[in-house]
Amino acid sequence: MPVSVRSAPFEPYAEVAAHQHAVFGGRGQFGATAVFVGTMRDFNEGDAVQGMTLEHYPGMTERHLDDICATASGRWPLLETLVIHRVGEIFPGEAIVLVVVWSAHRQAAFDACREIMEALKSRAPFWKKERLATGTRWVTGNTAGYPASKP
Amino acid sequence: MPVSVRSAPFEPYAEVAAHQHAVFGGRGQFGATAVFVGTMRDFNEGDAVQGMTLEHYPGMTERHLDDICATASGRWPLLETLVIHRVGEIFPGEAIVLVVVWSAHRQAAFDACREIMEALKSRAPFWKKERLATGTRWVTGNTAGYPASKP
Amino acid sequence: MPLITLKLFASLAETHGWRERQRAWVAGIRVIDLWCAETGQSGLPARVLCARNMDYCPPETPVTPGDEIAFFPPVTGGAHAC
Amino acid sequence: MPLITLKLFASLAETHGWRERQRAWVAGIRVIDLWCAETGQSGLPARVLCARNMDYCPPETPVTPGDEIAFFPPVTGGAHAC
Repeated sequence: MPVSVRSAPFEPYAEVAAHQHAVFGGRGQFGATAVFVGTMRDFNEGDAVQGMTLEHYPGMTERHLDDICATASGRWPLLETLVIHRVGEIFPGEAIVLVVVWSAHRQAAFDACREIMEALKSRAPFWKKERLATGTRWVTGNTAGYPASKP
Repeated sequence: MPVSVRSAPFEPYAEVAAHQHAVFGGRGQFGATAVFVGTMRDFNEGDAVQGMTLEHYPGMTERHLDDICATASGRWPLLETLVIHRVGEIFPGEAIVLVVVWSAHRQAAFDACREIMEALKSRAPFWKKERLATGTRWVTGNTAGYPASKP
Repeated sequence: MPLITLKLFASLAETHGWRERQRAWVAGIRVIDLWCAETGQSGLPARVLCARNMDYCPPETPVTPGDEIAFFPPVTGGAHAC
Repeated sequence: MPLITLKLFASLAETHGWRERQRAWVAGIRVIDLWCAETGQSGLPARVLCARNMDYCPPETPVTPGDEIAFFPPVTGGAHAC
């Protein structure tokens, strides 16, 4: 159930494949894997964004990511979860967040992946600052999402 | 919006990364990617399964996968979809189905990925036959899932 | 002579021992009539689906010359029990 | 002398010009009192969150010796506008 906060770019799909191999080997009891990747876009609210700086609260961030995954594992029958979140200087096209859930069945995998992502956005201490041509600005709110259905 | 039916094993996460690079290059307008991978498990209904044979209806299968993706693209603002489905002789641990949706926002990506997967299971003409130690048997029904929320 | 193509898939192909055959088209014939003529049954079992030219169709659908008519069991795509 | 650690993050750190400092613990002090003492403000703005020992807490939470108290703006994790 690892979570990690990374200051260097990561390749999300290579991470998923490597983690799955490390945990399950060549086969296993998981039939369903749900993955979400959030990637830095090159525009926001009409302005071209050249890059972004993501700040976090070392220690508190990891603890809350752990809690979020543990809570999801308590609500749904999950076999494994993986969360990776970037911090530091980020450029358009780079992956910011990866959430992966392995389960026997697709319903639990879809629900838990979505719920972990929503909880991460609403509770994990990360703050974004955009770099525009005209200077920098803090991002002050999250875009709307909604949590998974109740199990 | 490609769909493909493959008779050889495929590595789902390498496919996602390669397709994303081919379509979007190093950056793009997608902020959200939702992925579902269905993998062959080594048990079902209490019996150890040694392998599986997936039959399809060439032509009709591809047409229905295309229709399912087109319908999802009409309901949600998607930037790209990718569906790959295995047929033929399949062994435990091998990927059977990959569904990927790229969108600007996570809500559309999650909803559309789930809906495509549910539609695929209920409408695309595939049939599974399990190989057990004691012989073979056709799988006669799908496990329960439920579609995405309405947009 | 106008032809139609018939196809069976999966357990239906195994049960009936064939996967594809061609038959002469007959005016007024419907999909259900083809099933009954080929299998000797008096109706379509509840768990048999049919398609005309690769689209799902009701058993009462009329058949036209050149049609491809398929019969198959309920579909079970996606991952194994996922 | 028992100490407490104070932290500010993101826009609050920039606005106030510091990220971390230590202060002597005073009996009966609450999280909100630390904010007011350090910033000269009379209350906690609506968009400022606080945490005690890395757990979110209400502003009225009592502070105990050795605590780490943090103030920060609403969180914005996940992808950029995804």
